[in-house]
Amino acid sequence: MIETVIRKRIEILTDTALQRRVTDAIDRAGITGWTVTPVQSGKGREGRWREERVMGTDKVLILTIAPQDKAMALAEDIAPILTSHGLLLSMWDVEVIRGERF
Amino acid sequence: MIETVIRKRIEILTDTALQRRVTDAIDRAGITGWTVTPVQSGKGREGRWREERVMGTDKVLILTIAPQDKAMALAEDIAPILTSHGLLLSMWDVEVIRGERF
Amino acid sequence: MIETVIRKRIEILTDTALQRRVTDAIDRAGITGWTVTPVQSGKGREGRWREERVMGTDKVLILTIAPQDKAMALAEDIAPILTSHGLLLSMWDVEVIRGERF
Amino acid sequence: MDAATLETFTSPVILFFVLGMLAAFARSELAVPEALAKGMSLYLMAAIGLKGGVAVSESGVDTTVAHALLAGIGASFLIPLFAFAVLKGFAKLDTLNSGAVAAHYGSVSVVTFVTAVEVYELRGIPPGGFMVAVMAAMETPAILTGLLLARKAIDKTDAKNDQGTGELLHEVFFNASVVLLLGAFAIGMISGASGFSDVEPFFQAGFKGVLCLFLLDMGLIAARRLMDARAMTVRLALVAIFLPLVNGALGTILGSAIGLDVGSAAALGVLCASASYIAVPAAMRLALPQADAGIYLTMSLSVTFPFNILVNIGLIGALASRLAAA
Amino acid sequence: MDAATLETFTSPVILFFVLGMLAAFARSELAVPEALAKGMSLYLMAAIGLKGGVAVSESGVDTTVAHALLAGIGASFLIPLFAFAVLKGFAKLDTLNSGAVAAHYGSVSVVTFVTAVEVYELRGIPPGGFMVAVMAAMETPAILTGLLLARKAIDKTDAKNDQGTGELLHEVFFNASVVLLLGAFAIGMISGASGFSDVEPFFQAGFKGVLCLFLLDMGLIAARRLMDARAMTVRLALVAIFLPLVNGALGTILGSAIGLDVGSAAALGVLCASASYIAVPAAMRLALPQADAGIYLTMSLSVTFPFNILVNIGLIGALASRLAAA
Amino acid sequence: MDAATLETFTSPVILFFVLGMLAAFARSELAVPEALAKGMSLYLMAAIGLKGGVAVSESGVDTTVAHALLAGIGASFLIPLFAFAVLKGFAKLDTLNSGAVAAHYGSVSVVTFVTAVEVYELRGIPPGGFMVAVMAAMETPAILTGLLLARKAIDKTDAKNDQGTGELLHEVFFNASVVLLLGAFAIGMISGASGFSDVEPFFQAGFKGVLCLFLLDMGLIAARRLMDARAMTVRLALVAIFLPLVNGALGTILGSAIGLDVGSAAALGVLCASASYIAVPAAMRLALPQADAGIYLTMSLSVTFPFNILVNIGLIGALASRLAAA
Ligand SMILES: Nc1ncnc2c1ncn2[C@@H]1O[C@H](COP(=O)(O)O)[C@@H](O)[C@H]1O
Ligand SMILES: Nc1ncnc2c1ncn2[C@@H]1O[C@H](COP(=O)(O)O)[C@@H](O)[C@H]1O
Ligand SMILES: Nc1ncnc2c1ncn2[C@@H]1O[C@H](COP(=O)(O)O)[C@@H](O)[C@H]1O
Ligand code: NA
Ligand code: NA
Ligand code: NA
Repeated sequence: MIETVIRKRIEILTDTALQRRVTDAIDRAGITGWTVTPVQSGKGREGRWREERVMGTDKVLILTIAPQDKAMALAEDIAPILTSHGLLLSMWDVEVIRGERF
Repeated sequence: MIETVIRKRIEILTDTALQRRVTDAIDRAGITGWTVTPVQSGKGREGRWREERVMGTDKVLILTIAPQDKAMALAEDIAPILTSHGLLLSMWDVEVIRGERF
Repeated sequence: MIETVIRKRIEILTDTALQRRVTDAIDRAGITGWTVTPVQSGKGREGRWREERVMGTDKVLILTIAPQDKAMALAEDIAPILTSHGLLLSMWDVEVIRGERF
Repeated sequence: MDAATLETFTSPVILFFVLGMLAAFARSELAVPEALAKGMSLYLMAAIGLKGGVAVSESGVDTTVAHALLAGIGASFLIPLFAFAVLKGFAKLDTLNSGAVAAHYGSVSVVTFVTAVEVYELRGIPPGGFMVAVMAAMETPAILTGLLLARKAIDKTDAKNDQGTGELLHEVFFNASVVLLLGAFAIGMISGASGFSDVEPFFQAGFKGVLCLFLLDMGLIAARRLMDARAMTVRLALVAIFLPLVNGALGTILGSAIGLDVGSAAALGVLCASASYIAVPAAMRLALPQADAGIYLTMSLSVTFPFNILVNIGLIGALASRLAAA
Repeated sequence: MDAATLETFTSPVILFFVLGMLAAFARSELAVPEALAKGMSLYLMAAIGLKGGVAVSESGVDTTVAHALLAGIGASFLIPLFAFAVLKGFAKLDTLNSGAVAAHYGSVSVVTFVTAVEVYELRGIPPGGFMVAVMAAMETPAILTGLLLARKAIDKTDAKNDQGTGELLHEVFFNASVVLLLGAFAIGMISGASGFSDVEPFFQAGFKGVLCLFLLDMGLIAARRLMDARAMTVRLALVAIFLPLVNGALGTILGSAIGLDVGSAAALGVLCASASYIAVPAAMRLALPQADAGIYLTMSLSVTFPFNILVNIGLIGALASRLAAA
Repeated sequence: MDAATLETFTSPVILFFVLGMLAAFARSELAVPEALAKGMSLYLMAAIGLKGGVAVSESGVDTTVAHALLAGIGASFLIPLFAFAVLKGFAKLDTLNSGAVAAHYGSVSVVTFVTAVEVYELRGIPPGGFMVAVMAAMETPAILTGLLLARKAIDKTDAKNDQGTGELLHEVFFNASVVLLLGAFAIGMISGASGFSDVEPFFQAGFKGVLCLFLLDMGLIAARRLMDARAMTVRLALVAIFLPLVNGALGTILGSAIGLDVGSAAALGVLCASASYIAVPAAMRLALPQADAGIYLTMSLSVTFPFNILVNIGLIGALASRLAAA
C-alpha cells in the first residue's frame, strides 16, 4: 500500500490584480509551489460581480499545499491584506502522496 | 498567532442553466456569499460531456463557505433538485480567518 | 434532516496531455464519474508556467468523489505516473448527499 | 447528382463541415476554443439579422411577410404534434422524452438556415430578408407545445414548478439568440443600406469565412457526440432523418402556397426541417430535467443537422424550384 | 435634433450599444465571451494606434502636436482636482472615495475616443492622428493626482505601502493599453502608409464592425452594473453627467485655444469628458483597496460612458464646429 | 543591411513581434487571451492550407512536388541526428534531453513558415503552394528519430510504455495541426480558385493583420519564457542559433539541388531551420516526461523562433536568390 501524509491545503480567492502579492507571500513562506485557477463570478458584501477582465474586476483562486507550519506562516503573513483587500482564505487537512515534495 | 474558526465549505456542481436556482438557495439560507468557477468536461451516469456553451451543456462549480447550521439548511433546501436535476454536492470542514464574516 | 455519508474527494493536477490517462485510471477503479476544471498558471520545481495551450504546456485539475476503497485503489494505480510525470494528488473526506451514487 | 448539388460539395463551407466530422471520427484532438465558437455564433446571428433588416428596409413590408410570419409560427406550434406521434408510435419513445424531442423539431437551427441561404444564393434563388424574422419567430413556440405534451408524464406533486415557469417564459422570450437576431434585424431596418455600408466589410465580406470555421467546429461536435451516443437506437436515427425530410417538404409546399418566392419558400422548408440544438436544449434543462439530453441532442445535432447540411438543403431547393416551375 | 445627431442614431455602431443596454435591462442572458471582448479591445487599440501613427508619418510632427500633448497631460493632472471638489462638495462623498472617483475622470476611455473618431469622421471633421498619442499620454497622470487626494484619508500606519508604490508606478507606466497604443502608434509611424496597406483590410475594413460587437458588450455590461448598483445615489449620478459636460466643454475650448483643427479640438474635449473604466480601476484595486469599486465603476461605466456615447460626443462636436466658425 | 532586409524591419508583421518582446521585457501585463491565440493559430493554418491547395489546383502536381515532399520528409528524419550530435558534443547535454531537443529541430514551426511566405512574397520570390504539404509532412517524422535517440537513456523496466506508444502514434498522425493543414489543403484543391473566391475576403484579406496580432502574442510568450528560463546555458543558446543557421543553409541548398524555384527552395530552408514548439512538445510530454520542458521550449521558442523571424528568414532568402543567380 502506498503511503500518504497529511498536509494543509490552502485556497485563497483574490483579485487578479493582487495575485502577485499572494504568490510572493507563498514563495516567502518557503512553500514549494502554487496553482492558479480561474473564477467566473460571485457575490459578497459588495454585491455580485461577473468576470469582466476588460474592467479589472476579475478574480482568481490560488491553491497551495504545504506543511502545517508553513501554512500557518503564510496565513500570518497574508492576514493584513486579507482584511484590507477583501481576500477569502480557507484551509483544511489533506492526504498527499510523496509528502517529501511539499 | 492569528485565530481561525471552523466553517463548512460546500461545493455544488450544476448545469449553468440552473446556476441561478442554486445561488438563490444560498441567498435564502442567509449565507454571505458564493463564488462560481468554470468546469471543462466530465463523466457521469449519462456519459461524458465536454463544455459546449453553444449547446447549453455546460456546467459550473459553485462554492460557498458558511456556518454549520446554514450549510445544513442549504443542503436541506436544495436536496429535491439535487436528485431531479442531477447536481453534485459535497461539503467539508475548513478553517477560515475572520470567521465573523461568514 | 437529510442524511449525508462520508466519501473521499480526490483532486489530481495533471498536464492536459495526460488527462486521458488519469480518467482511464478513474474508470478502471470503478468510480462513477469525474469532473475536469481548468487551471491558469502555477509554480513548481520546474519554475513558473502560464497556460499556453498553443504550446501544450497547459494543465487541468481532475476531481472525483469515491468511496474510501476505490479511492485508495485509484491512488495505488496512478502512483507510478504521479512521480514520473509530475502529477499532484491530494485527497480528503467529504460529506455527500445521495451516497448510493458514488 | 446534378451540377448544383456538385457545386455544393465543392463549396469550402460544406467541405469544412465534412473535415470536422472526419477529424472527429479519426479521434483527432482538433478543437475550436469555446469562446471563439460562441463569438462566431454571435457574429453569424448579428450579420444575418443585419442583412435581413437592410433587405427589408429596401423591399418594404407587405402582406406576404405577414403570411410568412404566421405560417412559420403556426408550423413551430404544430410540428411538435406530428413529431410526437412519430416518436411515440414508431420509435416507441416514452411520453416525457417524446415531448422533449418534439420541441426540438418544431424550433429551428440558425446555422442550418444560414448555410441554406449561402447555398441558395449560389444557386440564384436568394431567400428574402424577412425570412430572418420568420426564423426568430419560430424559435420558441415549439417549446410550449413540447412541454404541454411532455408534462402529462410528470408527477403533479413535483415541487418548484412555479419558479420554473416564470424563469422558462423569460428564457423563451428573451433568449439570447432571439434578442440578437431581432435586435440586429431592427438595427438593419433603421440604418438601411447607407448605414450598413460602413460595417459591410466586417459583416458581409467575412461572413462565409467565419461560417467555414464555425461549421468545422460543428462537424467536430456533431461527430464526437455521435461516437459517444449511448441512448440512440436505429429507430430514433431513422426518425431524425424522416422528420426533416417530411417537415422540409411540407414547409416548402406551404411556402409556395402562401405565395413566397422560390428562395423564401425553400428557406421556410429548411426552417421546418431543421431542429434546434441551442435554445431548446437549454429550455429543456430547466423545464424537463428528467428528459434524456443524450437523446435529444444526439438526434438534432448529430443526425438531423448533418443530414440537413449535406443532403436536405439541396433536396428542398430542388423541390422549391420545381414547385415554382410548375 | 439636427441632421447630424439623427445620423448618429441611425449608425449601427450606436444602435448596437443601445441594443446591449436594452437586452440587459430585459434581463436577457445575451453575453459576449470575455476572451472575445478582451480580444476586440486589443484589436481596437492596435488599429487606432496604427492608424494614428500612419497619419502622423504622413503629416509630420509640428508644434501643434506638442501643444496638444501638453494640454492633454495638464488636463489629466488637473481634472481630478475639480472632480474631487464637486464630489466632496455636492455629492458629500468621503475623501477616500472622492479621490478614487476623481482619478477616473482625469483619465480617459479608449472606446469613447474611438467612437467619437467614427462619429466625427462621418460628420466630416476627422481628428488628427496624433490625438491617439494624446490619449495614451492622458491615461495615467490622473492616477497620481487622485492618489494624492485620497491618501490624506489613509492611516499612515498602513503597512506594505512600499511594495504597493513600486508595483503601482510600474502598472501606471507599462499598463497594457498604454503599451499597446503607443507601440502600435510607433509601428504605424515606422511602417508608414505603404507598410500599412498590407494590413489595412484587417485593421481598417473590419474596424467599425468590431466596434459594433464591442459596444454591444459594453452596453450589456454597463446596464447590468447599473441594475446591480447599490452604492449609487442621485447626487452621484448627477455628478457623473455634470463632469463630462463641463470637462468636455472646457477641453474643447482649450483645444481651440491652442490652435487645434475642429476635429482634434473636439477629440480633446471627448478625452477630457471621458472617464476610465479599465486602467484606473485596476490601479485603484492595488493602491486604494478600501475605496468602493461599486461607486467608481458604476459612475464611469454605467452613467458617464453611455452619456458620452449617446449625447455628449454629439454636443462636443457641435461646440467645436461653432468655435471654429466663430 | 540591404533594402530588402530594411523593408522586413518596417513591416508591421515583424514590428508587432518586436513590440511583444519589448513589452514582455518591460514586464508589462499586456496579454492576448489564450482562446484568441488558439483561434488565430487555427485561422492561420486553415488559411495557409487553403491557399496552398488552391495554388496546387491551378499549377497541377509534377515530379518537383514529389521531390520536395521526399526531401522534406528525409530532412525531418535526419536533422535530429545532426542536432543530437551537436547537443551532446558541444553543449554537453545528457542523452535524454538531447533526444528530446533534437526532435524539435527536425520538426517545423508553422508561424515561422507563414512569416517567411509573407516576407518572400514581398521580395517577389513567392514559394509554391505545395510547400504547405511539405510542411505538414515534416511535422512528425522527427519525433520518431528523437524518441529513438532518447530512449537509449530510459530504464527498460519503465512501465506503461505500451499504452504510451499507441497514444503517441495516434497523436503523431492525427495531431490537430497536421489534420487542419492537410484538410484545408485538400479543401483548397477541391474547391479551386472559384470556390475559394467566396471565402477569400476572410482568409486572404485578413491574413496579415491576424499574423500581426499572433506575432505580438508570440513575442510576449517567447520573451517571458526567456526571462523565466533557469535551465538554459550559454552553450545551449549558441546551439539554438547554430542549428537554424546550418539547417537553413543546407535545406536551401537541397531545395535548389532538387530543382525547386527560388521561393520554394528558401521555404524548404526555413522549414529545416525552424523548430517546433507546439506538436513536438506535446508529444514529448507523453513520451519523454522525464525530459526537461524548460530546455526544449526555451531553445525552440525563445531563441530559435525569434532568430528565425528577425534574422534567418532574411539570410535564407538571400542565399536562395544567390543560388538561383549562380
Ligand atoms: N505545493 C504546491 N501547491 C500547489 N500546487 C503545486 C505545489 N507544487 C507544485 N504545484 C503545481 O504542480 C505543478 C508541477 O509541479 P512540479 O512537479 O513541482 O513542477 C506546478 O506547476 C504547480 O502548478
Ligand atoms: N461565504 C462565501 N462563500 C464563498 N465565497 C464568498 C463568500 N463570501 C464572499 N465570497 C467571495 O468573495 C468575494 C469578495 O467578497 P466580499 O469581500 O464580501 O465582497 C465575493 O465576490 C465572492 O466571490
Ligand atoms: N464520482 C464523481 N466524481 C466527480 N464528479 C462526478 C462524479 N459523478 C458524476 N460527476 C459529475 O457530475 C456530472 C453529472 O453526473 P450524473 O448525474 O451522474 O450524470 C458528471 O458529468 C460529472 O461531471
Ligand atoms: Na424545425
Ligand atoms: Na477624462
Ligand atoms: Na526544422
